[in-house]
Amino acid sequence: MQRIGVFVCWCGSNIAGTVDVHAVAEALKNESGVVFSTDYQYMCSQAGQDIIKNAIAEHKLTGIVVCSCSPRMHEATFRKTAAAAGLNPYMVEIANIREQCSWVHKDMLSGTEKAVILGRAAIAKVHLNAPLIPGQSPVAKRALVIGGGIAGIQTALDIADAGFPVDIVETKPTIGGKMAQLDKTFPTLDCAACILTPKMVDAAQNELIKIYSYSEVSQVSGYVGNFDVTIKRRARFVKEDLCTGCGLCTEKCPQKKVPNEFNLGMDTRRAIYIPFAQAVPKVATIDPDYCTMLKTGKCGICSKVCTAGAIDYTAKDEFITEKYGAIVVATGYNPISMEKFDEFAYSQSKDVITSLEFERLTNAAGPTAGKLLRPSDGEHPHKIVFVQCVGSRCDSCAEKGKEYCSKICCMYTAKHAMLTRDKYPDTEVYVFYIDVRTPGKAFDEFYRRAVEEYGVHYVKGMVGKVVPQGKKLMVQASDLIDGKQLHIDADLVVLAAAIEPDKSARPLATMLTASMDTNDFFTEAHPKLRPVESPTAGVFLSGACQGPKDIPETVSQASAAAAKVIGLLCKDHLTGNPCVASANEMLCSGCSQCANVCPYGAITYSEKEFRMPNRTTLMRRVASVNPAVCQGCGACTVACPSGAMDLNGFKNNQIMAEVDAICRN
Amino acid sequence: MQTVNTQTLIERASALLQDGTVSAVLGWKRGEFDYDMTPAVFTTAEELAAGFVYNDFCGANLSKYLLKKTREIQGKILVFLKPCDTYSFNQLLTEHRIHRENAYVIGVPCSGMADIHSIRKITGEGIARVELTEGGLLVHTLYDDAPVAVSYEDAMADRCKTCKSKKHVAYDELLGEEGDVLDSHRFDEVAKLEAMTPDERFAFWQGELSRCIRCNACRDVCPACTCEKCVFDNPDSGVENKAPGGDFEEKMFHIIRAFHVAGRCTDCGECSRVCPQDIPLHLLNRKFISDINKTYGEYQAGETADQRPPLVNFTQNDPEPSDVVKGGHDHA
Amino acid sequence: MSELNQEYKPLIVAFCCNWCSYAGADLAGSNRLAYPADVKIIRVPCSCRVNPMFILRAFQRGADGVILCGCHPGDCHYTTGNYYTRRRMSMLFSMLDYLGIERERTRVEWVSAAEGAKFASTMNDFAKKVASLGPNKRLEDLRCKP
Amino acid sequence: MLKCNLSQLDNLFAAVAEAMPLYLPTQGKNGANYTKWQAGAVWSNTCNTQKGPKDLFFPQSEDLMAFKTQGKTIEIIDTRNEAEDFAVFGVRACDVKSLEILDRVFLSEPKDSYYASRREHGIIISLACNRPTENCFCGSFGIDASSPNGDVTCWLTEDALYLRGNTEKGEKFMALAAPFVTECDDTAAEAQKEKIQKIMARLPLADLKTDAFGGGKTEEFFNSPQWAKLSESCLGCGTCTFVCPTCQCYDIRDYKTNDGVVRYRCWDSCMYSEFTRMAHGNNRNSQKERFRQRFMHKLVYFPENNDGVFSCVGCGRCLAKCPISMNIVKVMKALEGEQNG
Repeated sequence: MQRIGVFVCWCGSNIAGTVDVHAVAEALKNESGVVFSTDYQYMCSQAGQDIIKNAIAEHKLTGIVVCSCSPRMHEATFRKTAAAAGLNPYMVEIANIREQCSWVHKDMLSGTEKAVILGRAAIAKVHLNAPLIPGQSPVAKRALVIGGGIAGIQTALDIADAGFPVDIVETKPTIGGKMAQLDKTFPTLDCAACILTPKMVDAAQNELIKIYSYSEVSQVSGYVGNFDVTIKRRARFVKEDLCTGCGLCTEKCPQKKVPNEFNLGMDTRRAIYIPFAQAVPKVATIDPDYCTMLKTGKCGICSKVCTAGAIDYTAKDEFITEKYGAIVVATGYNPISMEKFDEFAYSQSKDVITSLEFERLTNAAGPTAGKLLRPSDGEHPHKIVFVQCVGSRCDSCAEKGKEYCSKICCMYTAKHAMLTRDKYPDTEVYVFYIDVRTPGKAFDEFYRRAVEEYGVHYVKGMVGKVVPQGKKLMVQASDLIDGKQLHIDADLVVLAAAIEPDKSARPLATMLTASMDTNDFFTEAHPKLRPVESPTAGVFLSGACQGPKDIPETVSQASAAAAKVIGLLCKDHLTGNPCVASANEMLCSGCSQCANVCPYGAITYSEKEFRMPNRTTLMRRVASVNPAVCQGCGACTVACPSGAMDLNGFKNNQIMAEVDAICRN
Repeated sequence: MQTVNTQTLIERASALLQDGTVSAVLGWKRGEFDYDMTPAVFTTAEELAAGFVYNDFCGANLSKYLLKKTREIQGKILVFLKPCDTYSFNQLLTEHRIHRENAYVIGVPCSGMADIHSIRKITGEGIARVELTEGGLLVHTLYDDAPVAVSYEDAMADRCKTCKSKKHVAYDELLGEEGDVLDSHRFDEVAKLEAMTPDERFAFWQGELSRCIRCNACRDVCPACTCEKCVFDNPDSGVENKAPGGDFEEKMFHIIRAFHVAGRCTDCGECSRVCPQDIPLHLLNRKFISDINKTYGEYQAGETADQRPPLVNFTQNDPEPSDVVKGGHDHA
Repeated sequence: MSELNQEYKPLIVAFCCNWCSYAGADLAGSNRLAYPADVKIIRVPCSCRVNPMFILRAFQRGADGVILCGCHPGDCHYTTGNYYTRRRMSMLFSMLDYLGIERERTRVEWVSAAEGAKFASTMNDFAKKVASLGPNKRLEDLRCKP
Repeated sequence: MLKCNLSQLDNLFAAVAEAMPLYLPTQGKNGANYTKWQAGAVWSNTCNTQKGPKDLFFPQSEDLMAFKTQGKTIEIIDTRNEAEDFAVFGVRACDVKSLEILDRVFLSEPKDSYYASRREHGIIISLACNRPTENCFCGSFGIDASSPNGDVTCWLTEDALYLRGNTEKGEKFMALAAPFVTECDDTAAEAQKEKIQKIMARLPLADLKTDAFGGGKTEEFFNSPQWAKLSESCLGCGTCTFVCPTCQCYDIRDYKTNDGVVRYRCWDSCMYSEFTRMAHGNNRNSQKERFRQRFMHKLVYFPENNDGVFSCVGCGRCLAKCPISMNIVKVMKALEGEQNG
């Protein structure tokens, strides 16, 4: 018979406030099997855990029930406590009487009554718990970073620094991501390329880091420590090992009219191109959509010109499969498309641009070689209007824009405004904002300097409409502080567009079985306590794929993710999750309904010999579960009609015992 | 009247026995009267000649016996399967319950099986003899001097009236010509029930299921119910029970049994044939089949031997439960 | 207030999947969003772990309503778990309706870890509907009545 | 002998139903079954009931006792309620004999009090069988269908019902029936008897003999090769045992309710694999052994322990209901054939 200890936590007043914890402890004392029941202010505290340890020793408990907060919070804590006291950690059950009882029921009486019922259900379950020993699985000592922006590069460098091999998979022909497109970076205004390219070069030169550029992840299987990832290397038509990056082919290529996505289409490039001078790998790439040789078979100038003989028109997409212990998602962000925001005439006038386009205009390697000129007529703008929160902080029922604040726009607009005023003192700069949010280190001082020293006109108010009139852009806006309408004839309007996760994030999440929120940002395991881990074991989050963030935060999160990966890869084997399915061979009829529903392919079949009545034997096909691959979802237990397949920790009779305990009057 | 007579089957079976292709024959054996055939295994031509019969009273679906026979008997076993039985055979193959190489399947055409209860309703009790003639059945009863003529149509079991297919979907050899899949309106009864109000439906099923005596005949005859040990027989399953206790137990038993075979039931109608209390159990399975067809597209269990049953399958955009159960939130 | 729902409080069993709806329930808790105390939550690893036997067992033991919560299709932590739940429960609920059991006693609701408010409002709504149906007479087991 | 015109029969039933619950066969969806009489119920006298009267004396599931658990305390509750008088009308000769066979089992020491209280309060009104079916073979077991025992015996002719009280319980029923009956002689009843005996002789199974069976025949039949052949297609379902009026095996089980445990007994079937599962396992773990146990019990073991009385009454229900039409008649013929074949 089980000897069960019940420990009711006050959680300060969180539980004790609306649940009579003494009454609960008393009521659960005379449940069958309970030999010890007490309550304490903070069960999760050191003192609380000592009470548990002493009770286990003193009363020789075989199972404990802690009525406290959600098991998602402290199940691990109390399992460690039990293990420390010599009790198998899986003989612990948690009754959630805080988030699902005291916090949601005001009335003391019904709250206490429900707490007792939830306690009873936990006791009923612990009666049928069996001590479980987690299985062990090997760890592949190699990490995969998906995304080659600053987040991916920083993570890869930190992991390689710890001595583990890392592969970076980047969809574009070069790593560098969005940061490579920026001019200066706040708050110190040092040039993006100057701080980024050294890291890109370090990544390229580090022999532990392998960069798969112009590639994407096509298939992921396996589980933490043992991911099998298939990488699709898109055909580049240029042999990476031979190309010296001299760029000769990019000058000779006759196809000149290709929109240059690096400059967001504001200028053009050739069919064979190197995105920007400091590209890593510094290798040309042929764009199959525009290259006449690939489309019609007539041209081939680049291969004639190439001294290194690196051009290969017959290249095909390649698939590589590699084994990884950990995967870091660093897919970054994109500004949202502006076509739904036509009140700012983005599609009607070339002089209404997004902030990223403004970055390219002011960037020395940009389309205008760093001179701030109007894209329409190349004139120097004398009056610029910056519009904040375009598509951010929108009302949830508006069908356009995002509900969240994109976080980085206030700072980069202050940067743009300050740099413009500094370089072109004759240009007037207006910034229309709802709130200016510059909470970082030295951020607010940066913003006040833009206002006080550089005379940027910050106007608290919304821009209603932008109407192109001749060469001018009539900006109609309101000034909430002075309470009046403003009409400004601007030469250039810059929209601080909201940012959203990269389009490749959603299919990747499905492949990784990682969950996402409604805005397609990766959901973190816990917003405050585990921000760089995905709930899916072995998958980590680095950078803006988890939520809008600036470069300082991205880099710190990238290093945090790397730390987590290193923590994982330095283990020789991983203790698996013991709550996995297991097949009872005596009941199994080998009908393979379970294998049909297993998302991880953890179930295999074999013919086994069974003793039958009257000393005869019979070969029967029975299922067996690979505990390392099974994640314990339980789909197979319902597909199995005879109940042969059961799930440790959530057995059929355990869940039924909980139902019975709950319905007991 | 069956288009193929007993003699043809006996000759074919004896020939295969003699030339050693098969070591045993699974068929139907004559009983005390003219309508009580028993499935039996014959090993010699003499036994076949003495007892084998194939006529309008061979409703039993033999495919489930192959579970044991293909494991125990050395060599091949010949089995005669009617069109609806071949669907069960395929479903058992899908679930690896039969060693295909040990079974030699001969497809026999079937023009619908007679049901002794229907005959009794017409002629009354005391059926001494039943003659199968071209025109129909001649029933000699104890209490009428002249034999009562009953047409094959009236005597036919209602599962055969709504027969889903005369096509054999699995066989090594076929006697007689091949039939084809019929568009039987076998879901009319289900539609009639669905049209009732919930109270009427509840009353109907309460009346039917409360007569259940938990004899397990429906489960033990069903070719889709082949667990080594059924949850209702396994004391640790938590739902094990032998007795009709109040009215919930029978609902639980029949809902769970129908759910376990949902998507795997080939609608062979054996459960209703064998129920001693004449509960229309096939209406439960047909409800699942009609729902699956409506919601996830036409599916016939056992059509081929490698299909993936619908309830262990999915598509990204299946309808939500509240849409499937119309009205979801309104109270009919 | 008729005597029926003044003294009669429905018993509702909620099966919540550990990764989304249980977390949603916790979020409803941390946001202090009240819902009736008659709702009792059982944690399961995934909504696909809930066997129709558990649902019938709850009704047998005296529950008046059973609700099954899981991740939004496509968000399942185990990728395909809730797809099977969706099919199984569609068929089971349709069969229960076929047997004349009131439709509103059973429900499936997709609640993500971020939807605390939706969890609380769903529970309030479900409890109200089940209370309006009155005690479960059609799926009760007389031996389990007090 | 008393006579009651058919027109008066409903009033007779109403009068009896006034005094005590009256059960009689009424036509259901699948043939006749014993149901409690209420106004407007139509008595179905064509054929035998689908299930015997056993249910009224030994119900399929019956609470023996209950325990209420409160925390760690247990309280025992006796759920027995003494049966009051009730009448069962229209019982055929085979079913009357089946109750006598059940009496041997339940009323011998130690007496089964649950069965005994019902048996004492139950008044059996038997009816001579006008239309036996082709499955009937009660004659083979020495049962005279034309004059069944029971507390009151009745014969039904075209115009009237003839009643004869046999026991003082029967007299209680006759007293209730008094206003609707008139005295008469036996001639009509005797005529009906001959008619029945003539029909019984014509039944297809009339010539089935049982002298090959009875006590002491265990060695002879136990190892007969016929058992394998006979049992090869048996499904192991419980239909034959649950429709049989003389099957008396039951299982005692505990059902955990919301606030305690109900201990009940329910019919069990020797055909089930779980039947008599003991600590060491099950001594009959193949269907052949279970099949043999059933028919050896009916034809050999029971007569051996009950001075030659067979445990089968030839009612023919297992012939009608077996899903694969395997039954005791085929078994007897197969074993008999082997003995002198």
